[in-house]
Amino acid sequence: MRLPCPHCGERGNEEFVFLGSADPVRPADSEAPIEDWIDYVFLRDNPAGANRELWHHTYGCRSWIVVRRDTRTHEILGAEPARSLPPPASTSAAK
Amino acid sequence: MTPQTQHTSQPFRLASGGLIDRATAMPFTFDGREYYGHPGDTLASALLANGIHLTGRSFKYHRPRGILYAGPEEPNALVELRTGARREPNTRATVAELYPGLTACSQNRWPSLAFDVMAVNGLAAPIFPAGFYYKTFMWPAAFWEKVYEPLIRRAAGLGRAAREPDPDSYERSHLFCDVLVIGSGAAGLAAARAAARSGARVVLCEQDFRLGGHLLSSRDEIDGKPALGWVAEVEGELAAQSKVRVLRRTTVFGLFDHGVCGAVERVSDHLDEAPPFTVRQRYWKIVARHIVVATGAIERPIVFPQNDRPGIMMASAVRSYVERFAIVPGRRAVVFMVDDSGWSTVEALQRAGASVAAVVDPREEAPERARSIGDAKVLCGATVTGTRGRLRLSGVTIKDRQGREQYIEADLLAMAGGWDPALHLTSHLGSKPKWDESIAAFVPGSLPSHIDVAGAAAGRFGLDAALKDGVRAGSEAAHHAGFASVSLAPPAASALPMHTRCAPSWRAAKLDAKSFVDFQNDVTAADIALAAREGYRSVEHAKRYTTLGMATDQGKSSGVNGLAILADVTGRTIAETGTTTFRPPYTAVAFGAIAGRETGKALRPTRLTPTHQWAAERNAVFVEVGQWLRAQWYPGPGEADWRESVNREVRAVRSTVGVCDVSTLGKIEVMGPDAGRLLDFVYANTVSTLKVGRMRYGLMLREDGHVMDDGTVARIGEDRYFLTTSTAHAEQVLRHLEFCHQVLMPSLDVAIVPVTERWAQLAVAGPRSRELLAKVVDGFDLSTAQFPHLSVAEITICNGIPARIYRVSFSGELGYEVGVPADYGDAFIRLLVREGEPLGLEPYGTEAMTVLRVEKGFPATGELNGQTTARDLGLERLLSTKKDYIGRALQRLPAFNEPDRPVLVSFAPVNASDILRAGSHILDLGAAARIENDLGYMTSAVYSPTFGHHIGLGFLKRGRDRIGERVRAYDPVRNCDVVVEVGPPCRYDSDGGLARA
Amino acid sequence: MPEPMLESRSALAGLLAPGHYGANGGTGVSLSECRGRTLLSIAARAGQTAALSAAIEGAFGVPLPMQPARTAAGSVAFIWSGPGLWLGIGSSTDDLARRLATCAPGLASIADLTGSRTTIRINGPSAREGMMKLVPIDLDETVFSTGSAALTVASHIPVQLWQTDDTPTYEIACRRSYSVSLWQSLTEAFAEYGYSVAP
Amino acid sequence: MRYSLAVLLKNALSGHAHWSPAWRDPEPKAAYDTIIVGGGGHGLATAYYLAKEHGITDVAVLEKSYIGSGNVGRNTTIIRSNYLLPGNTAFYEWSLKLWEGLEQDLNFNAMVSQRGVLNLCHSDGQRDAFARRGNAMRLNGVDAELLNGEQVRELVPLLDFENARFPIKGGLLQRRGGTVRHDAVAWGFARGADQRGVDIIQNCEVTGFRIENGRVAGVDTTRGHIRAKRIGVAVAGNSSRVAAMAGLRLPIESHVLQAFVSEAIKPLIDMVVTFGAGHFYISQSDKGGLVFGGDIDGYNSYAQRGNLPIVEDVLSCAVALFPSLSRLRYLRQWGGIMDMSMDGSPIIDRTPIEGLFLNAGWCYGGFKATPASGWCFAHTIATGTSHPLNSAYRLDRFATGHIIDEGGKGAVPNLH
Ligand SMILES: Cc1cc2nc3c(=O)[nH]c(=O)nc-3n(C[C@H](O)[C@H](O)[C@H](O)COP(=O)(O)OP(=O)(O)OC[C@H]3O[C@@H](n4cnc5c(N)ncnc54)[C@H](O)[C@@H]3O)c2cc1C
Ligand SMILES: NC(=O)c1ccc[n+]([C@@H]2O[C@H](COP(=O)([O-])OP(=O)(O)OC[C@H]3O[C@@H](n4cnc5c(N)ncnc54)[C@H](O)[C@@H]3O)[C@@H](O)[C@H]2O)c1
Ligand SMILES: Cc1cc2nc3c(=O)[nH]c(=O)nc-3n(C[C@H](O)[C@H](O)[C@H](O)COP(=O)(O)O)c2cc1C
Ligand SMILES: [Zn+2]
Repeated sequence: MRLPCPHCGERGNEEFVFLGSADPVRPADSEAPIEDWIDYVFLRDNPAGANRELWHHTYGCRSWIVVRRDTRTHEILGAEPARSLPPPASTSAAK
Repeated sequence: MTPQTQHTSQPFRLASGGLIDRATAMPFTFDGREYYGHPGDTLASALLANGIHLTGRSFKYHRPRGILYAGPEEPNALVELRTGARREPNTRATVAELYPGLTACSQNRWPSLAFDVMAVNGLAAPIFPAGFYYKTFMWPAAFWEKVYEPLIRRAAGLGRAAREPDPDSYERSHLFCDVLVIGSGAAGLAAARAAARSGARVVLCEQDFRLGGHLLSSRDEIDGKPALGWVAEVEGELAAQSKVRVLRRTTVFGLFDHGVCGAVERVSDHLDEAPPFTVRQRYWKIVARHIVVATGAIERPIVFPQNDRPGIMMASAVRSYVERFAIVPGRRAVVFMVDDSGWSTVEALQRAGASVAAVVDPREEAPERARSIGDAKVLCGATVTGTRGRLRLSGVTIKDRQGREQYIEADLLAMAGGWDPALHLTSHLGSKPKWDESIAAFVPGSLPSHIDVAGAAAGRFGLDAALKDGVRAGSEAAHHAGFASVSLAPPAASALPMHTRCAPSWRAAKLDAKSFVDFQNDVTAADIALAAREGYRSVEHAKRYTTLGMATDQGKSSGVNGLAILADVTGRTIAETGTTTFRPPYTAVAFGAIAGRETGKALRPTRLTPTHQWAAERNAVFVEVGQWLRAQWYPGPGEADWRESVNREVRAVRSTVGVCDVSTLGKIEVMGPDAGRLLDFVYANTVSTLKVGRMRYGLMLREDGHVMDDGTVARIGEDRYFLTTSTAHAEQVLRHLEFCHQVLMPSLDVAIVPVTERWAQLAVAGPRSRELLAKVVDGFDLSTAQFPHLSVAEITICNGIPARIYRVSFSGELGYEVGVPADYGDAFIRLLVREGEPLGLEPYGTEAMTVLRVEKGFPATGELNGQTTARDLGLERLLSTKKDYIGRALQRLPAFNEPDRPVLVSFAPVNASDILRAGSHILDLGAAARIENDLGYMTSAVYSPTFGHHIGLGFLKRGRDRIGERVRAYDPVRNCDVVVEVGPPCRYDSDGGLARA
Repeated sequence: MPEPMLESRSALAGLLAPGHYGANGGTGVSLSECRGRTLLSIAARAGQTAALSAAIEGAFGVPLPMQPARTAAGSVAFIWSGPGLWLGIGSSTDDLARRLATCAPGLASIADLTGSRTTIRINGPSAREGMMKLVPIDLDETVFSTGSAALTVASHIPVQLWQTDDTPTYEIACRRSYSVSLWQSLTEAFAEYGYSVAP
Repeated sequence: MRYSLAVLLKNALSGHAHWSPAWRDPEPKAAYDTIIVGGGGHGLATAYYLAKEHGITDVAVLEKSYIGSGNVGRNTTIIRSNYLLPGNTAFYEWSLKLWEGLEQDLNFNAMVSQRGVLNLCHSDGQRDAFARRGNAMRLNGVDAELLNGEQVRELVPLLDFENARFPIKGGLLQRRGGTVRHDAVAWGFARGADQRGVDIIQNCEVTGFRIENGRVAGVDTTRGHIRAKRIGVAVAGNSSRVAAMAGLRLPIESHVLQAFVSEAIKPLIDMVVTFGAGHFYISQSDKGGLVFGGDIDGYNSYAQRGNLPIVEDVLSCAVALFPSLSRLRYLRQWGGIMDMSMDGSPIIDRTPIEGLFLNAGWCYGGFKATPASGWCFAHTIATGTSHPLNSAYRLDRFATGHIIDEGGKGAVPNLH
């Protein structure tokens, strides 16, 4: 499997570590309703089809990237650096 | 005749022709007898040259079997090649290249190939139909494992594996190309040439040792010249181009996602032994932008009664043995065909001087070509109903159009059952083949855009079609890869156009329980019918119930016949029935080839610390810690065992001074104006309040609330922090920090730089550590007043070498860690030891380090096992209530706050001579050893020279309320059961005064 | 005060015996270790990448590479090491750390990495072919040429490599603790072509 | 038709012309008391035990493809009960007990082979962790032996003791562990259930649930609508997809796990051996093939196939552990879709929707669970409550924090 690192170019998946879905958004702070937290930490859509997922280019530039990939065919639909994405809600709270 | 000439004579070798080098005779042995062949031979062709057809026994009934094919699809002729540590079971004689001195043995027979007692299985065949084992061997219950199963296991299996380590070496390499062409037949060569001419980077892989595919065994002409001349011309053109790479003896065994292909090159298999510095096989990992599959087609056997005797061969194989290897595989042949390519075999046999006793064709009329076939009897509308001959075919029974049977003596029966495109690779990414009624075969289904199929592999049989299709596919692939296509007229072929009135190979005769479909696994037409009768009607069920297509040849020859018979008996069409799934590898791949050099000691890299050389000189015993090698202890003179060494090391730290290399700890520098903010978020305790020059213990949680890792955080400068992690979690923590920064808080102005390897980090611990260090620092005041516990400073040592010094103690004693640039680590430890020895210094290893920290009750890997919480560890005071941090929210869950959770305590044996062992469970005294009474477990246990007995750490339910009580440390797997007293985690200097002094 | 200076020791000390090894009389490539270099991690502060590159160009005459590549002026080189991150290389006399600190105050976070990496130079006609056994990236000259750089993996070892001339010559750097394993992988890969070890 | 040697011999005389189908191929009825979605090992076992233990026979098993097409038909067949945590050990031990009597119970030889499962350890810490596990097993009344290096060498002499990167320090042996013929498990349970009246309906994919007033009323399938009062879902790798049809999100990700088989050879490796310093395990099948595997590929996938990095890793480990395997060839590789849960442990429970039950989250260890899973799931469906054996496998354990994380890996499914 080849993954397009936005920084390093296309590389074999042996260079990457997979984390999971990029969709869950960390609740704004630790006092948010516990259900939101359970959801964030444990529940996943796990779609059969396009999936937004977090990969880390561990043996390359060490960037976290968000790859869109079809989980039925493994077709790559796109990739972008995680840090360039609009910040999730929690960042403002942490600031 | 001298023995010499008797041996070298090859009675079935033709006097001329073929792609062999008659000038050189190569001796080889089969089943202990010596024979001769020539360069250019395979083991199979050399055996045939010597008149040997019988080469193996089938899996289940141990029926005598001969050479069926001339390529890798061979199901029968499997041998044990080579001997000793190089023994390779199940090697197809049809692909093993002959080399001088080759040794091969038949397999799965006892005592000999000609007389195999297990052949009684064949007599019992009626009670061993498909799936019989599911229905029996159940009584008495205990007998299955004691009696039946061992018998079955001994009978099963084919060859014997070597029992010694493989002496050969293997390697991996990588290739990137615009166009990968798989197969070098007419289609592949045309495709490679077309792609290369457009300027693309081309790789051409051919499993055979010669390029040419079917052309090697044909008399076709291309552009008015013999086809082999055209092959040579293309070969030359490709060789001349630097952007083209031709890999012979290289099988592409699998297609994987996004153009990644696996291929194995048999670099030295054609030699007795690999030459120096040369591998036996090389695994190529090829990344191709476009792939042209030009793998040709495989001829399909005909299913008829007793179709499995030695001497029965595929018609195309006969052609190949005649034309390419110059062998006449029989003197008197019958050709049974349902497909016109069989006529070429008739011609080839006649050219080779064999008599063709009969041509049998169930179709009603013969083509034009049959007229010029000489004296062969052509029987249209006829079929073969049986054969005779125990170890070699002796004759064939034929039923003609009128239903009359006749018996014809013959030592060779060639069968032409039609062609199946070798589309296996095209299925590896999930595409289903589709049935094409017009050619009565499966062709590739819809494919991803970067894969194309050309020639016979696409069901475009015939040389003309292959050449045209190859040119098309090659230029299109180059075009897709971004190269301008050059117009290239396809070469013109002389070969007879193929006509397509192929008749079904599975309906050419009346089938029975000796009509073999899968030769290796002994699956017959009757087995398939039985499977269907019993409800295993899905093609996948029938495969699994009968084992059809599951042998080493993966059904390359049997697949279509099998499912077609299934379709017939279940009243479905072949398209409705479908195929089973082709999976990698295309042909079986040696484990060693893929393992390459990454095995044995090189399975994983070995990481060495900066003081490794010094420790090795000091005879340190090393231990694997992840990929690291660390000094575990340093044996001293006269010490009887490791425990004595460790005790000495521990005592030194407690009484004088010790030094230990702790460079393996993960070290990370976090810099920038927002560094404190990031660290407050990843640590459970607060970091940003640290003053410059100070450090503290830090605890990291996972978002699910459990402890991830612990370590220290030092503030080196206003915007600069230095973190340590445990050795085991260094990479995980770094990635986690990067996650928190890049994904959760991308707007923070922070840089995270791993600096583990920048520093040789030495722990100097013990009451005299200050005294020792004073000798090496460049005028730095180490007094507690100036440099109290948990301080850090950037200093120089030894006249100007930059260093960092941390006042931190993992032993409980007055202690420091000093980091020097890694290249100085070796000299630095030598210096410390030299200067320290007069003070009583001992270097200490990981074992002593564990003793010291267990005495102090500090948690490490055993306690930070991913299942424990801050509260379990007694570290709840570190959980900040003033900020959000990773893992905080879930602390609220009920399970985290249950009073019954086991918490960290220490244990000491009541009888001081008792040994404690980590992994013991804790029970109340007198409680039965049952899981309901389980109170916890011991995570670390050491002998403490400080206390003179063992001590342990572990988790105990309500442990804090039970200090001073006695419980059992129960360890049945090591036959131990010890009464222990519960204590607080820290047993040594519990107020920490020593470290602060 | 004890001995004033400590001696620095390469992680490969004792392994690099000059000579010819492997097939063909050892002429395929030559291997040597690049010693005595100052290594710095240079991380641009948020939003300061362009300013940092300009400052560096002013001080050293070459900008920072903005993609996986290497820029060099004399013995000073900058190698892309990730977004906003570079490896600065200088000889021990280049005084790289101080010059950087003065030319780019507030623009970068700098960490000294000297000694943390072992760098091996591979030079010769078989260098490319042999390197392809080690790294899973495309080193074809049309894709990877003088000035190119990459972070990747060789036999489970994280490595950084760059090409310095068209011979070709590569330099491959690994973290110090991996040095011996990387050296073994290299020598096994190149034995087929023969290699010489230069001091 | 009962299977026995006598019946086999009798049929041999008539050329095997009179065997009847192992299970019928009925048309789906309009309604059933209970529907089981998923004709894998767990679904078929559930139907079997519903009929056998609870007398509930108005049951249909709906399978989208052929029965056994999922993980039960593509796993590496290891059974064992060497678990550490409460909630797991007793459950898996019950499963092993059921395996031990399965052939007689089903009248189908699934070739349960208790050849032993040996987990190797390569460090003191790992040995201690094995001791903790072995002791927990013993406290549960399960057999466990901790071996030292010498004992391992005697048991499995082909292991590399001379040149190992990670020297073998010992192992945890469960002699009652072993292997079972995978396909036969699906077929045996199917036949047993069918004989008790269960309808096994293949090529029938569930495409939706009918839910009325918070209660299930039936399913939509590719073969039409079928009503049912109770529905049990046991679809392994497809759990999230099917649960989504009922509006549920699960603590599960689907991952691909590959497996491999070598060419058949004469007996070589006598028990199941697992590597402790990398991901690799191996056993030899009755046919002679070495069946082996390693880690999951590590990314979400619904394709039953994987990629080369795992192939490389698995074969490197194979040769490292058994250097004499180097020249053997592997024959086939395939993949299965694992329902990787967030704590690595399964779920057998009711759902918030009344009448809808869930059996999922088996990761790569659910084959050995097949009988107990079916047994407990049948109990849960029949009685509406968990049996004590599956009482820890609650769907809401993530919300209470009572996770069952054997490996201590946290909520990252691909690490379990
Ligand atoms: C390579 C591999 C190796 C393994 N090794 C082991 C091992 O050694 N030991 C062990 O204990 N476990 C092992 N496992 C795990 C084990 O195989 C599984 O956990 C277990 O088989 C899952 O339960 P099951 O048999 O019910 O699943 P499956 O057989 O997958 O059954 C689920 C069924 O549901 C069907 N289905 C899905 N969606 C629908 C729908 N919408 N409608 C109708 N039907 C549907 C599927 O087609 C499938 O047949 C392994 C798994 C794999 C893939
Ligand atoms: N009825 C007939 O007479 C008949 C039928 C089919 C084909 N043919 C002849 O076959 C030829 C068709 O040409 P073609 O080029 O399509 O096929 P081909 O069979 O000539 O060539 C295919 C080549 O691919 C190689 N190959 C197969 N799988 C491979 C793999 N996985 N890795 C590496 N190499 C692999 C084979 O060794 C072979 O050399 C023509 O000459 C045609 O006349 C004749
Ligand atoms: C334990 C086990 C043993 C197997 N042995 C063989 C074998 O000897 N030959 C073979 O071709 N396939 C064998 N297979 C693999 C199956 O052919 C098949 O690939 C697997 O069940 C997955 O199905 P699929 O490939 O049709 O998707 C085996 C599978 C398992 C689970
Ligand atoms: Zn990258």
